Amino acid sequence: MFSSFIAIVPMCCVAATAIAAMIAEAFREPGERMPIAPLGVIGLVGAGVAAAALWNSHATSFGVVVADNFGLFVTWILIIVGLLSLTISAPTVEREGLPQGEYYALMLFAIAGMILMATATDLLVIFLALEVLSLAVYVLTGIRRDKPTATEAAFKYFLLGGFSSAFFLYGIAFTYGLTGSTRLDRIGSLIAAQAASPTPMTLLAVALLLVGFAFKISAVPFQMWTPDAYEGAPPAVTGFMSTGVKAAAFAAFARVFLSAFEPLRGEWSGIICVIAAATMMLGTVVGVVQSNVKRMLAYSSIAHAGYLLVALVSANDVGKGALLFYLLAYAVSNLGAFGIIALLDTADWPNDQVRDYAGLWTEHPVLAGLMTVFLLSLGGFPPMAGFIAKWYVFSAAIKAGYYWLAIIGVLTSVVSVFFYLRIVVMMYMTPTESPARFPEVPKLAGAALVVSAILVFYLGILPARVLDWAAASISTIF
Amino acid sequence: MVTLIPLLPLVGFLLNASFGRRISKAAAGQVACGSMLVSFGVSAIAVWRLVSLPTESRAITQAVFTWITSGDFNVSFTLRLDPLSALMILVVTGIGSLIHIYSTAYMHEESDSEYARYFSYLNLFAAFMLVLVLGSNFLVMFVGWEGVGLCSYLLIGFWYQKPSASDAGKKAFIVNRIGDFGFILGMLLAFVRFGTLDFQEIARSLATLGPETTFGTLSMLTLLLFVGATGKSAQIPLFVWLPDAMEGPTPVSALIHAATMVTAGVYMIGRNAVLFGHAPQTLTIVAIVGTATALMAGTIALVQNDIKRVLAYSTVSQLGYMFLAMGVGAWAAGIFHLFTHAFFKALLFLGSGAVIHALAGEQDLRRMGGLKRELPITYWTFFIGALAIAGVPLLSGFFSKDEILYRTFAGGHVWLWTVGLLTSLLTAIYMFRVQFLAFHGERAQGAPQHAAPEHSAPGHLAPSNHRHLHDVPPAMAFVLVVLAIGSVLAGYVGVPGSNRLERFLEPSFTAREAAGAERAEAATDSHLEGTLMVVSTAVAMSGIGIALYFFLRHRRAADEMALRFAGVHRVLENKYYVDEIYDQAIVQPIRIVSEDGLWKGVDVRVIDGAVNGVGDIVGGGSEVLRRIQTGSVRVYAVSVLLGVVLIVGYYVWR
Amino acid sequence: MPFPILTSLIALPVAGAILLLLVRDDEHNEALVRNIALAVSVLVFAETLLLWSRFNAGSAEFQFVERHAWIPEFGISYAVGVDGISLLLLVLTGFLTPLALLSSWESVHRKTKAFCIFILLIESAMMGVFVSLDLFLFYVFWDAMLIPMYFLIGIWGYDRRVYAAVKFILYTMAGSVLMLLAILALASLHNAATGAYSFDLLKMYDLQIPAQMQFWCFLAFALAFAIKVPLFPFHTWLPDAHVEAPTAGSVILAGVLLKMGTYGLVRFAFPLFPRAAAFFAPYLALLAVIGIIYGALVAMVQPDMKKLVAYSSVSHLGFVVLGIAAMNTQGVQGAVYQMLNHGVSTGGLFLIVGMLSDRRHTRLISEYGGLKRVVPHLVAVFLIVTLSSIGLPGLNGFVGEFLILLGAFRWSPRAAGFAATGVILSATYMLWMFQRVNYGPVHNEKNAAMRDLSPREWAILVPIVAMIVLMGVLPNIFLRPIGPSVERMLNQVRQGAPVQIQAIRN
Amino acid sequence: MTPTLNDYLVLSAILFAIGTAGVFVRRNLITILLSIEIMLNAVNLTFIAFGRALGAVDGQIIVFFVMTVAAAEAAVGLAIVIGLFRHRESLNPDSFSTLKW
Amino acid sequence: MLFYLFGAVAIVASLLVIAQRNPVYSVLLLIASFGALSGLYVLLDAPFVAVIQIIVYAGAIMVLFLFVVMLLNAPHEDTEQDLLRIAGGRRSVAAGRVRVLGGVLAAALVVELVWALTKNGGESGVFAGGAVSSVRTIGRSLFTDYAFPFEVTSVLILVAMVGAVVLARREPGTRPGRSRPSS
Repeated sequence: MFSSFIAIVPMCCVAATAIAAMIAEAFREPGERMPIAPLGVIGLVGAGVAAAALWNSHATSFGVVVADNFGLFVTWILIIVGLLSLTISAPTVEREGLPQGEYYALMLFAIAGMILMATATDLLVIFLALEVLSLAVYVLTGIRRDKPTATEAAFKYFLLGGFSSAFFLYGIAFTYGLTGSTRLDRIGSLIAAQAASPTPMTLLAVALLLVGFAFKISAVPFQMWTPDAYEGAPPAVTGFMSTGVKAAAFAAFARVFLSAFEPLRGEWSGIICVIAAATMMLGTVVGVVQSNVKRMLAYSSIAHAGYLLVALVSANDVGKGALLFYLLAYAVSNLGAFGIIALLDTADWPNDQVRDYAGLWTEHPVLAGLMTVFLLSLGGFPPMAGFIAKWYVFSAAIKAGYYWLAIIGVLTSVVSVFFYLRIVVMMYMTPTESPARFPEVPKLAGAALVVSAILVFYLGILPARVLDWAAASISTIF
Repeated sequence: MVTLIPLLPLVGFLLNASFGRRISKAAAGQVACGSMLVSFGVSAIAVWRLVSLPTESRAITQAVFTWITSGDFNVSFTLRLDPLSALMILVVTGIGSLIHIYSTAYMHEESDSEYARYFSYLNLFAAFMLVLVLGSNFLVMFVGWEGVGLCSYLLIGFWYQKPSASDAGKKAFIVNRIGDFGFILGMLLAFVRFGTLDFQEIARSLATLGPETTFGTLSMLTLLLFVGATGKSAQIPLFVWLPDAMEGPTPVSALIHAATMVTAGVYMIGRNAVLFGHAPQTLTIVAIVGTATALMAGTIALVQNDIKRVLAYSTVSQLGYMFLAMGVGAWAAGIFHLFTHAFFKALLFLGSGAVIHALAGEQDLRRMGGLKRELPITYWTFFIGALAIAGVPLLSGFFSKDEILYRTFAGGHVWLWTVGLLTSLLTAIYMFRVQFLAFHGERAQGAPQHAAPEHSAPGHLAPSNHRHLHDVPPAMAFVLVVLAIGSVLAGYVGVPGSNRLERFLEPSFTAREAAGAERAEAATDSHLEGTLMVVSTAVAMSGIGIALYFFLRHRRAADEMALRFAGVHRVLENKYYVDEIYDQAIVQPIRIVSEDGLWKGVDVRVIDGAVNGVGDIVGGGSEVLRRIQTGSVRVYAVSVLLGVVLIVGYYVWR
Repeated sequence: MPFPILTSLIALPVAGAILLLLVRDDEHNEALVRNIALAVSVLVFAETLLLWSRFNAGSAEFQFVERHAWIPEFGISYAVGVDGISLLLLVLTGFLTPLALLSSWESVHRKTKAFCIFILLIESAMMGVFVSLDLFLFYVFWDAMLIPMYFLIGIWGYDRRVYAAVKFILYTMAGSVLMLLAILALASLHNAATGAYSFDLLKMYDLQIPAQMQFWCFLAFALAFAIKVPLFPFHTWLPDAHVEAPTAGSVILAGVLLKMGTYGLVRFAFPLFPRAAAFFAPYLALLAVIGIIYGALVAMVQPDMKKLVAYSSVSHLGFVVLGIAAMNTQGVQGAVYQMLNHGVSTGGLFLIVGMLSDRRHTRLISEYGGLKRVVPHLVAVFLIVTLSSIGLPGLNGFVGEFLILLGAFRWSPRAAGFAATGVILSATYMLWMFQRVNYGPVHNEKNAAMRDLSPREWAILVPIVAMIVLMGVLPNIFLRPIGPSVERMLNQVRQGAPVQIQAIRN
Repeated sequence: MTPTLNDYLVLSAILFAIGTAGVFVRRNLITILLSIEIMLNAVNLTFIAFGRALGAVDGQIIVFFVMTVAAAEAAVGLAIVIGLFRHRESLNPDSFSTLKW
Repeated sequence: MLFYLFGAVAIVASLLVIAQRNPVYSVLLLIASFGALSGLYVLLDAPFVAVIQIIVYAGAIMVLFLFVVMLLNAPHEDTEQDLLRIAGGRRSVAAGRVRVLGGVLAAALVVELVWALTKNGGESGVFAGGAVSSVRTIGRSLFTDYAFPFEVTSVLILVAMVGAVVLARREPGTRPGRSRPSS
């Protein structure tokens, strides 16, 4: 009996911590400081340990959640995302006077939802998990209520999120109508039976589910909310959602499309290719002229969604691990970059314009160095994680015969280097106009960033083990 | 031992280049002259040993080290002393030593470091020249070939602060490089054709073959080499650098631009006589180019007013003679003329140097005159040189030039012979023009109509017409006298009938195996030779006579002639406008095309334009695409819906 | 296990850089920082010499090979080794890096520590490029090298440094990413052929690559290398990068970085895709010849010394590519030799121009004139380096140029004929520049007070001059180790494309 | 003339499309939220119709979940709307376009 | 016949929802539409859902909407004139375009959906099999098969609650100066 709960332990760990955080908030005196973030860290670490214990167990709970290696790998990514996000959030929460308990609780709920989304094997549960994490993230986006832009960002994100989840739900409805179930395994076997000549309704279901996922991963043309939401949200939240939401959504995307709808690959691969190409191009091209760093990184994350789509569509014996590895590398690098933006954020000036970075090197050489590492990793330079990740994706694409996607991919990554370098140029090569605009760096947050930089290098220099894990993990779903 | 010959001047160079600043002038001069004299001594001993060898095996080969090895391409740095190179090293070290000695006095007014620099260059030149003549294969020869070019560049531009000097140096180097372009290609073709660059091996592999009847590989090969020769030896079309090279100190002109380096082209053809002999087509070209150059330079020399320029054109003209000889297959005659020319032209240059030295840098003939009294040694030695070059019988130039003309006539090239004879007339005229204008008559007091190039070496005072002039210092006088004696006697090594020189040189011009066959051809017709000798003597004499008439007796007549043929005179004075034509037709177009066409056009506009254009397109696209992001959530919703409609539509209507 | 000397060549500079990171960055430590960096780089140079002394010149095979699994699942290994072609390039790298560091002694005072770190990192990456025997590893070093160079140009460069740095990195990347795809395609092919992935160069050599794939992969590789070389018309990043880079950057850029392109052609593009190489060789040669003439002509009219030298590099490296395209012993050997020559002599030119610009803070030729009177020693060295660049026999430039021309002539006399005009043109632009800078009267007051070479500068220039003379007089020291490896590579190419090579020969 | 499954599906499709149209036809935040509710309800109809056709209760149960989700979304959405209104005193979506480009 | 009646009511009411300027009317019309839908649910043998639809959806959720509309006291959406006043003429043109384009796309969506559903006859045919509609069955299934999703919804509601509170509650007054930026 107990064994039927095993698979949800990591998720429950996180959710329980979230609830604990809320309770703690309830007992908090106004102005009192409570170690809520450390509590979250403990919960996440516990989840991580649980996930590690579940490795290779392939446990299922309720028939709708499975702790297969794929899900666990993503869980780990999410836990890393969560740990980093919690750490870099602390200064923001402190400075902005945000409600600590609620903030961390929402973040932890979101992580719980993400973990659930990554491990769920039932469309309904996926939908619910999606809603859990989405609602939490909508709120986090707008949590700085005094800032009009934050509320605007939350509103846009929410509205379009609701809009697209309706499409997603509609897709679930058709899937249900066709197969009589929302469980992926049953859907898979039924789809496989009729894969030779799919009915229009099947295709409709595929299309609508695709739209739902494409929205969450901000693929073209469903990416419009991304820059606005990323710009408006507090940088720590932006980092969190640009990595966590994307990881969870991609996990579910991969699970649904690579297992249940795998027999229809011929039907959806073409569309995903086109979307991937458009996403890579739009993300990089529009990123070029941005003057706000967060917005620039938002476009960059759009582009990265394109690369991830390439990995997804060319998932084969080479590429199978590419998606997961890319998610991990991207998560660490991107969160690191946003972490630095978060650390530079001050009460009266967000320091999020590209020109604000002028002279950062002189003032905060370590931060500048870290930022460079993260940006170069995003740009795909060796020996950083991003390089291995891109290499992996492109080799999958080549193996799958998507030469044109690979070519677009490498060319857009060259263009993307241009805008990553714009920040580098500012930091190192542009003299400062007004010195000492940057706040002190909290030790802990700084340490977290150093750790992620080390992780970036580790993944870039000695990726073999993680690559193996990634490859072994994804093979559990198809 | 052979290695020592070029090594000694090289050591001298290294000493002077490294420590020249710190030692006195005397020491620097001693090092330089000493190394040259020792080298001369060694050369003499080496030649003596060579001569003592039997005729058939008259060669001393010394492989110094393996230079370049790459696959089947293997070149060793080998020096080879054979009769031809023996003659050359004697000229180079002998005349070289004399000029070194002359220079100790001539350059005395330079500062210590400049003095040492001068001698180090001069030593370096000698070393390279010796490598050139001793090299046993093309590549070693090329080392010397380029090396002497470098030294020529350095020495022409010795007074580097004068823009004209450094320009002239650069011009010399670049024009030479154009020749080298041909030379290099020639070498490449030679290697591809023969699989070796060794002169001996090439000659040997050709021995069994007959001459090429059509314009084939050998003709191409020799023609390319000849292009190299035209550069180094200042033949049409690459002669333009030599007159400018007179910007260098006069001893340099004497050594490099008269006696040795410029004859390298002739030497090279002589060295490859067998090869060229197998390419009659090229030889014809060589002969024609040589003759044309001789005539053209002779005509220009007629009207030049700068004493050194006259001599320079004269050198060009004489070199043309040598090429004529080579072109008609009279190898020995060409080398003979090279040999004699080295003496009298060095003498003439050094004589002119003495004049310039005495006049504190004045080079314009129109401001000279009447120097006979004040500079007797210079006068007489210069006179001997002039007689020799004019071809007055019993002097060296007579024998060698006559040999060439005879060979030309005997070879059936009557037209070439005629032109050669005409040039010989011109030679006598312009040489005695100089003689008369410089040494006879009265010193001109007024400034000339248009200023001649002012040559004022640092340290020389401005020319003063009232200063009492001193004749040459002893060192210079000694050299002049020695050379004068040489100019008289040098011809006797190859007096017609004896053919001693020809026989001595013959092993160098023939492939061993074919030696006998060629010898038969070399029989002479002494009757014809005598007749022609008379003709050329008459020509030389009439030339002197004409010069006497126009430039000593009736100077006004000369001016009238110049006025009557003003057009011709102007053309000649401006050297047929060759420099201007080159400038307008080649140099300027290249510069303009490079600057405006290639750099600012292709590079900046086309290529960088394309590169930046890509950037602009991306940036522009970016600006356009970002506008879609209007900020209105309704537009975003439309975008989402558009995506839905497209994807669903794809499935529905595909 | 024998001492991993190649790994240490890569690791030592990195270790030095890490050591420098630990040194506090303040004014007092500047000398310490410089000395550490210099010591490390000299040590590396010594190690390259040690490597050379242990190298078996008679063997064509890779030596000192180290092989460790890196990403075993994809057959990626850390595989390094040297043969004659790479050996001397390593020595060159080791030789130039200390000189580059020394050259910055007086010109770089801002952020010295970072400067030294970047130089050491570049050195490491360059070493890595030359020793990699694994395509993946090669690409990693190839790309990784861009970053420190980017910073060197961008931080310590001249006025338009940012533009130049960005142009440099984007230009180079644009070429190299396609190479990455080609590498991936090869690995994929290897998988299809043998069932296992591999990026091992030696295994790739044995791979039967279909003609069409050779075609595309060669294009991708060749583009990457052509940009790096740089071959006309991909050269426009070079003048900007050179002009704006600090002296040390220019020296490394010209001295070593450009060789990566030609090295890549020799090591990768030609032997891996022999049939495509045979097909494309004439086109490469055409571009090379155009580059020779074009580079020279454009160099001639440059007002800026550094730009002039930069364009001269285009011209000189055109020779190298021509030699490679000829694909015969002399051509390739000459090309490798010319890489070394160019490293030494162009490195020397940049060092000298750097010294002038240290003194006068301008690189415009028109600002100078008559220097020979003021700084005779500097000018004397300048002259020797200039002559080396012109290709005067007896100095290093000639040997390479002649061998290349010989190789090219055997392959296509016409190409050699056109290329040989470079001999004329190089003399023209170099001497013209030399004349304008050093000869004539001192017309600019500011030049009159220039000081001649300092002991430090002597220490920089004497090795350069010594190398120039040594390589010109005794080239066999250097040619001998190159020979067998070149032959092996040629055999590879000939076996791969017997028919085409023959056809082109005619 | 008994309505078939298809009739229900078409009806819900029409309703769904009306919902989507509502999102950008109206310039009122409340109405836009209502439009999303229309869409969700259209989906509910589909679920129930399919459930009926399949003869299973799953469809109906899913509808309960959807209703919950709709309620939750509505709560958060309305909270955001209130927040927006506090800043701008407007419910026009187009007046919230500070973030753009 | 009832199907067409309810269907027509649902469609018309929905259309009117999005055609109304006044959000109060919209909400009320939506309630009407929901009523029609619950009628359809009854036709589909799902009476329990129909009841819930009325009670929860129409009753609770819509009342919440109505409440907010009243709270904000901004019944009318901005007219074109208002928009012009806000930000120049350009925007209203763009807004008009959006409306047209959106309409066209929505129409296209209808066409596509209907086309897809009716292609090849679609899922035609009368409902087969017996209807399962007992509350007992639903309840059992909900707490066995769907127990986990059910728990998840509890988390969802918790998140929504927290979120709504965080976003909508009044400023605690710690920094009153920043709560209302000048609008």
